[in-house]
Amino acid sequence: MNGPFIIFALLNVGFVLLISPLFMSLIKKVKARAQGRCGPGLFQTYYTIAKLLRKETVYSSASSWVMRVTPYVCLSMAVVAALFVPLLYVPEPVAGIGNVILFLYLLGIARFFMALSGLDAGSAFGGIGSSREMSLAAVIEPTSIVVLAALAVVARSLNFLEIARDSAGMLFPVSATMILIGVSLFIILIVETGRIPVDNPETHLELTMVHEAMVLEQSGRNLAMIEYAGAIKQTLLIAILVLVLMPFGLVTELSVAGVLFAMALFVVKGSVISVIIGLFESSMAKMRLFSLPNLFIIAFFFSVLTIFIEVFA
Amino acid sequence: MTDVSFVDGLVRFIFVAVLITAAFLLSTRSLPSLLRTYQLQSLLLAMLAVVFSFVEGSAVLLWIAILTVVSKVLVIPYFIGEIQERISIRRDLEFHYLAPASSILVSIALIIGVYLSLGNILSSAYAKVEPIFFIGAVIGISLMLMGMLVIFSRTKAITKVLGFLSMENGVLLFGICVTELPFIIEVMIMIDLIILILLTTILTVGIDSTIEAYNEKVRQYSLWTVREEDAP
Amino acid sequence: MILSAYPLIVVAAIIGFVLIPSRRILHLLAAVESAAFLVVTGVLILTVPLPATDLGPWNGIFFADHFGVFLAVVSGVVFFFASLYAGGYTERLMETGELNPNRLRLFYSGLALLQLFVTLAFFADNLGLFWILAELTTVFSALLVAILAARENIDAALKYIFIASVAMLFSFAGVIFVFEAARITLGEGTLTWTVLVQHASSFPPTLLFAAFVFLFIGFAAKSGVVPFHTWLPDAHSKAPSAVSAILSGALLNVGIYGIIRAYSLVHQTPFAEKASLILFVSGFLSVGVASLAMLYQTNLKKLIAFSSIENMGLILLGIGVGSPVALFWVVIHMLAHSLTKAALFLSAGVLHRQYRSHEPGADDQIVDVFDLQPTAAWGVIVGTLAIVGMPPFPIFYTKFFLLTQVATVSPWLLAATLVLIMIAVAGMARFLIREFSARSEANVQQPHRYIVPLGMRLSFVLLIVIVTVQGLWFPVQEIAVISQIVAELGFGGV
Amino acid sequence: MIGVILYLLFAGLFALLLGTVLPLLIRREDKPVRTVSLIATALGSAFLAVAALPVLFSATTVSATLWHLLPGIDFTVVLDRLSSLFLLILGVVGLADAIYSFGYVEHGGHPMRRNLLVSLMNLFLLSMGMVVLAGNMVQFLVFWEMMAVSSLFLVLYDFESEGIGRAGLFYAVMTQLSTVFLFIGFILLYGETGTFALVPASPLASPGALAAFLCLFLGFSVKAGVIPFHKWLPYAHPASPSNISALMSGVMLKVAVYGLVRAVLDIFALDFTSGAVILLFGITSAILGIIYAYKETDIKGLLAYSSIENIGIIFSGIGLAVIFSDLGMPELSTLSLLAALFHSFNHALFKSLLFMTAGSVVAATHTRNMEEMGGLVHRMPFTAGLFCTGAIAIAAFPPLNGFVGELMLFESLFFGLQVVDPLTKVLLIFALSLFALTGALAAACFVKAFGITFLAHPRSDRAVHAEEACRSMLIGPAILAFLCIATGIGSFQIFSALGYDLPLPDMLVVGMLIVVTLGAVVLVVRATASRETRVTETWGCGLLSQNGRMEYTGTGYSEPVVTIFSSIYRTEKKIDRTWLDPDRAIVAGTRAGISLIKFFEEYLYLPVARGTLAVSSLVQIFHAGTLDTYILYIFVSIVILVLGVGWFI
Repeated sequence: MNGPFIIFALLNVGFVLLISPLFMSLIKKVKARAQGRCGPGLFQTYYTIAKLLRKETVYSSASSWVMRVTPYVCLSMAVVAALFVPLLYVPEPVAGIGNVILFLYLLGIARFFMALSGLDAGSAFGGIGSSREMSLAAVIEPTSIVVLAALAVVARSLNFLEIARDSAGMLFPVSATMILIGVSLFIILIVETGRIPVDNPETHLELTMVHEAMVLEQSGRNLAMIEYAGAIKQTLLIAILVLVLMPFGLVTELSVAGVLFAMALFVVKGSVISVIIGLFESSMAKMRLFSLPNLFIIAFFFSVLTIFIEVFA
Repeated sequence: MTDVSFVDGLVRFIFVAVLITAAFLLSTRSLPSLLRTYQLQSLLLAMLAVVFSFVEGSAVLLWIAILTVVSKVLVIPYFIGEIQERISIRRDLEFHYLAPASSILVSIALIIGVYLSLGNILSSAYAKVEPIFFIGAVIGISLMLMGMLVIFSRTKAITKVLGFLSMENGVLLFGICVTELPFIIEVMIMIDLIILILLTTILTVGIDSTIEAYNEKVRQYSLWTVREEDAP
Repeated sequence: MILSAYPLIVVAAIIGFVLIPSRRILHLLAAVESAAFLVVTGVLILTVPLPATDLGPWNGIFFADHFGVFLAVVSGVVFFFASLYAGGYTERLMETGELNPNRLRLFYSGLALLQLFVTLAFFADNLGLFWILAELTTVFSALLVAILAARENIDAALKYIFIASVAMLFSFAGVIFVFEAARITLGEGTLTWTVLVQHASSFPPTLLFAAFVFLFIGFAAKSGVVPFHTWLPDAHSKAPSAVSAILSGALLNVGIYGIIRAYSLVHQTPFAEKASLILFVSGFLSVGVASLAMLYQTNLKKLIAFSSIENMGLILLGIGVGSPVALFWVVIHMLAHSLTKAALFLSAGVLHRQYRSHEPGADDQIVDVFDLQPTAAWGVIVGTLAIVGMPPFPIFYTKFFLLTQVATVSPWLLAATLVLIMIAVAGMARFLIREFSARSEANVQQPHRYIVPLGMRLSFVLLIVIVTVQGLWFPVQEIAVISQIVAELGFGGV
Repeated sequence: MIGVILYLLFAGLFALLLGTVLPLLIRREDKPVRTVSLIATALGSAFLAVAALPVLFSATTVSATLWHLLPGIDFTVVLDRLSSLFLLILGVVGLADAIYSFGYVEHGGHPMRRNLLVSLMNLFLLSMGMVVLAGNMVQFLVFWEMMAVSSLFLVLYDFESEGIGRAGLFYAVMTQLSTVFLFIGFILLYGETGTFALVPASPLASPGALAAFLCLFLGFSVKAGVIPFHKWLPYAHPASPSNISALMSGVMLKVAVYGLVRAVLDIFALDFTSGAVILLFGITSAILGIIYAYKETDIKGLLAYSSIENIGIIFSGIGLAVIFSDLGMPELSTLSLLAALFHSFNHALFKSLLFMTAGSVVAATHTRNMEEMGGLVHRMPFTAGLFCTGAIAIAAFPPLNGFVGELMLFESLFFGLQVVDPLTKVLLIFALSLFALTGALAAACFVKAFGITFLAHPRSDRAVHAEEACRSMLIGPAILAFLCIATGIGSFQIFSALGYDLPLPDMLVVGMLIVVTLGAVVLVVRATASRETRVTETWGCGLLSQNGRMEYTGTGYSEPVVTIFSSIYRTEKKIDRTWLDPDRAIVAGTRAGISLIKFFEEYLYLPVARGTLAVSSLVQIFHAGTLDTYILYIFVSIVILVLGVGWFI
């Protein structure tokens, strides 16, 4: 645990915490515009979280400690995961932090507890949500892992920090095959954040709900934490995409100007991807649950292809 | 002391006659005549023993002949005849697996097979093996196999016993042809008698009757019962 | 000289059986008589240096070598425990009216004679004498099977005696062949083992091989080897359990003893391989047929009987290999099988007494076995484990090492045998699990508990203890004796 | 040092022996007998574990002769690094299980039978220990069989209940199948090496050695429950008492793994193909195991299938080790092998933990059906917590030990992808994606296991009246739960201490980070958010009250996955409609049913069983003849013999 790393930790986590709700709102805005609506303001998510934090928390009488613990776990896992993806400054990796698989599994813990809390209240909605969420997560998992494997093969490292250090300063992706990986990563992003065509974050219709059904029983500060955790997760996934496709702007040497520049640059890059997500969502209809595996297969196919191309090229 | 060719002819005649009696056992339906056939077969064996005893001057063979006559020609047939009387079965009409005609064909094939097989076995040591041993082995083993044919192709228990006895005659014939084997054969005959008695009692009275009747019959023969008053 | 003690004991015992009025003393006498046999054998071991051909006036007719004495001890133990067991068992038979009390004396006399003939058979130096004694064992054991006078018993005894004697007649032809073979080489025919073994290598091989084949037919029938085994399941399962134990534990050894002796002759000729082939085929068939038959078995004693066939098959495979190590383990297997199988039959007998089905031909209905007969149930379970070759019982080792030897002949034979043994285990497990877990129906009254007399219980428990100890401990002396046996048979040193 | 280790080993084995013999000799029905015996179990296991530790860390070899059986064949203890790991597994799980059993064995069953349970448990542990310590084939097989027998009796403990007999028979046959393969394998090996000692087979590539290896592999696979030889596992594990299920799954399967690893490392020099075979068997088991586990509603059945999955993962690790060493990548080979071994250790810990806690639940509710549980988190809070720890560990979430094992495997696969050989690459990608699927399904599966069993309203009266397990039944699993966390967090340090420098994240740091973050989050939320809370009924769309019948069921939970993988499950959907009118316009009623075809049972096990039974019935006919028939057989045989002898002489 050396000095630069502690600075990195504080900087990265602070920046992620700060900026995450912004992208959430941005996507909503883009979608609203695409539908011809005005849409909420860019700071709406901040307001919502603040509002929820002030509200009283309602627990089901059937629920147990699982319900009470889950929000904390979700948020802290998201925060810890934020250490794994550099947004601004890349230090030397320490103690294996930045490991891609560990990152994936940290997000997994959050999902695990969330699914449990969905079952905890004894509501049928929660059950349906947990069941679907876990099933979808299971089906997408091979894709995610193979994408990461492709990434690791291309970048010759298993650590986001190392990958970032290698590519930092480059204008374009390290290799053209990164674009293929980007496509797969984008699909994973859509799935992991529960967006159309996989899930619709705006609906509360029991036939289509996945994620929302699972957190239906959450309220007040707990809901706030879960929402916040969701926003952080989304930002982190966007950051990975940025890392792969647009690596320029990351600094490897610590300087105030460099970091400020990187911040501004990341906001821009993140916004670009958020806009793409918003437009993508607007142009799609939600798919049937059981036709989703086909979508995942596409991503899987891309990643496998990447590995082969990279090796034989 | 007698003409060699005459003895040789006599021996051959006996062998053939023995085989004919065996074939008879395979096909005859009437029980009394089966019994008589067996008597005849045993008598032929006794004759064979006598012939050999004269040729070789061996007294033991003579003893065997006497023992054979006493046991196989007189005692056993008498005993079986008695049982036949009691269970009043006169005929054995059914056949298992083989009809009489085909069983005779089978036995001819058997004799040829055994002949070839033993010929093959003994050919390497042929110079040292006496021809009489070879013929004795062929006829003896064929007779045993024909006895087995009788056992499994005839249904009545008495006939089976006769088949077994005929097999026994096969061994005896084989034994007689090996001239130096007397002591064992004597004892063997004694054992066979014991087996036979046991066999026939169990067989003839046991198999076709109920247990009560069986016990009754056993008591009648007073074979196993020691003291009647012990019964509860 | 000492051998004459055996017939003397038997004569004295039979006089006692006929004269003594008290049944209690009768039972005791039977046990004492069989114990006396063991004592005599013990004295023989201590006083006569083995191998001994000059046993007094019995020279050339009787002899004592390690193998014979060893098997005499084994069968003596089996007979002793069976006699100990027979007291309680026959009482129960008479109680239920299955055994006519008049025949008790006949039963014990038959038993004594059977023991005499079995024991003497192992001491016979003369092949013909051995044949006769073997025939006599058939007669008396058939008598003991038929003594219950039930229809099935008569049927079983009939099959037994017919099949065994028919096959034994062929053995006699084999004896004649041996005689002729000896006559050709030595100028004078002889049937004395000791002489035969010495000169077997110079006998005409084809004649000796033919002799082996014929001898094998009869002894195979005596030891219940496929395809001459068909009498065995019936006879062993229908006989009174004390007799079943003897049939399986002592009598099968007579046949195997004959086969080993015959094989040790042909082993010295170039035809050893062909003889082995015959042994392999019939041994493998025995294992296979028995195992497959066990799979469907619904009758405990029949199941155990089939297991004997399986074990005989295994022994034949071992003999067929013909190496000293294989023979070494064959001998131990004979010992282990005898004791285990006796224990198994004796404990199964208790269950049979408890649950005997009174409908002819029906199998016993075993219910609540751990409530009613826990000791016997555990006896059967442990016995089964021992017989299928689970450690720490000796058959595990014999099985393993025999199979190790079989593998030197053909790995496929090894694999096939093992699969068949597995089927046998499955059959036994299937039977035990199904029958022993049965509970009596709630509205049906539980059968009365049959109080097992101490002698009966003691006999199978002690046998199991002996078997277990054997599995855990192979004394140096035992190993030396068995190595000596193998050497004396002419197979070379282990 | 070596002397101390030996003394500990002897003391441990002797204690277990004592624990076996004591309840058999003292025929008393009261509790002290069992208590003494279980203390012996606990002490014995602890001694063994303590003896194993120094050997594991110092990599020495300790050996001694116990019992001189036959000339040239001794019973020995040979404790080297590999066996010490498995001895450690045995010791740790045995200790925890013994403590658990103090409470558990007093549930149900006749006192004498409980004595037997305790005794056989000791024997089971003893024989497993001796297998691991075996220095030659004979000893290995002896104790292997004793292990099989004692476990068979333990499976049959509750033999009067329905289905137990079937389970026992299944187990008996399969365990014999395993022994058959081992017998063939070892005997062939003996033919190759000419000694019963476990020494390298030479020449290495001979067909005999290959056959020996294949047989040994199959034997260990059957015992480990690798698909398609797995079918006994979901029968035997639920049937046996839970403390025994824990041992069977936690230790016995590992003994099979030990055998395989020993064969792979010390005896055979394997090539790529063998490695690929092991890997393929492993992957198949892993994925199919978890897919089958997913649909189970029997809680112990679910755990049993999950064991198949984990064994699959372990086998894959071994297979990868062989592949990498053949490809000349010793570091990756070590990494994969360590992954397999570490996962063996981990699986022993958490699967025993799960079986024990599941056993507490079953003992409290008297049912194994998860659909009749629910709400137990309120009634059995500690048990729930322990089960949850186990679930997190087995679902491989950091920083618990399950994660580290899987991470190592993933890493070796990731790095392995650098190889150029296309076939290898395809294999590795295939393995990688299936592992990912397996891991994620495992997580989903244990959400179901924990959620349906412990959370929400009770689903039946049985669950309503459940009570918390007694103290010993909590302490036992708690030890394991603690170890799951400790070995997970300390994994990096443990491997360093063992002398391996692996590219692993330092879980201690990660764990600390998690704790710190959690603390910070709690503090911040406490400081900023409203603390008002209200407890009220679950919102049910306006229903007046909600009960257990309205909850999401376990079957419902697994439905999406069952549908997605319907081709693997071989589900059959059947819809029957009846109509009121002849024109079929008004539906009177509909019945819909989904049935799962038990694929392996239907297409593999039953045909074999039927075939054998058919042959058996043929043989039966052979024996159902009369005297005539029998004499005919003999006649034919004799004729064949007599003529054959003449012909072939």
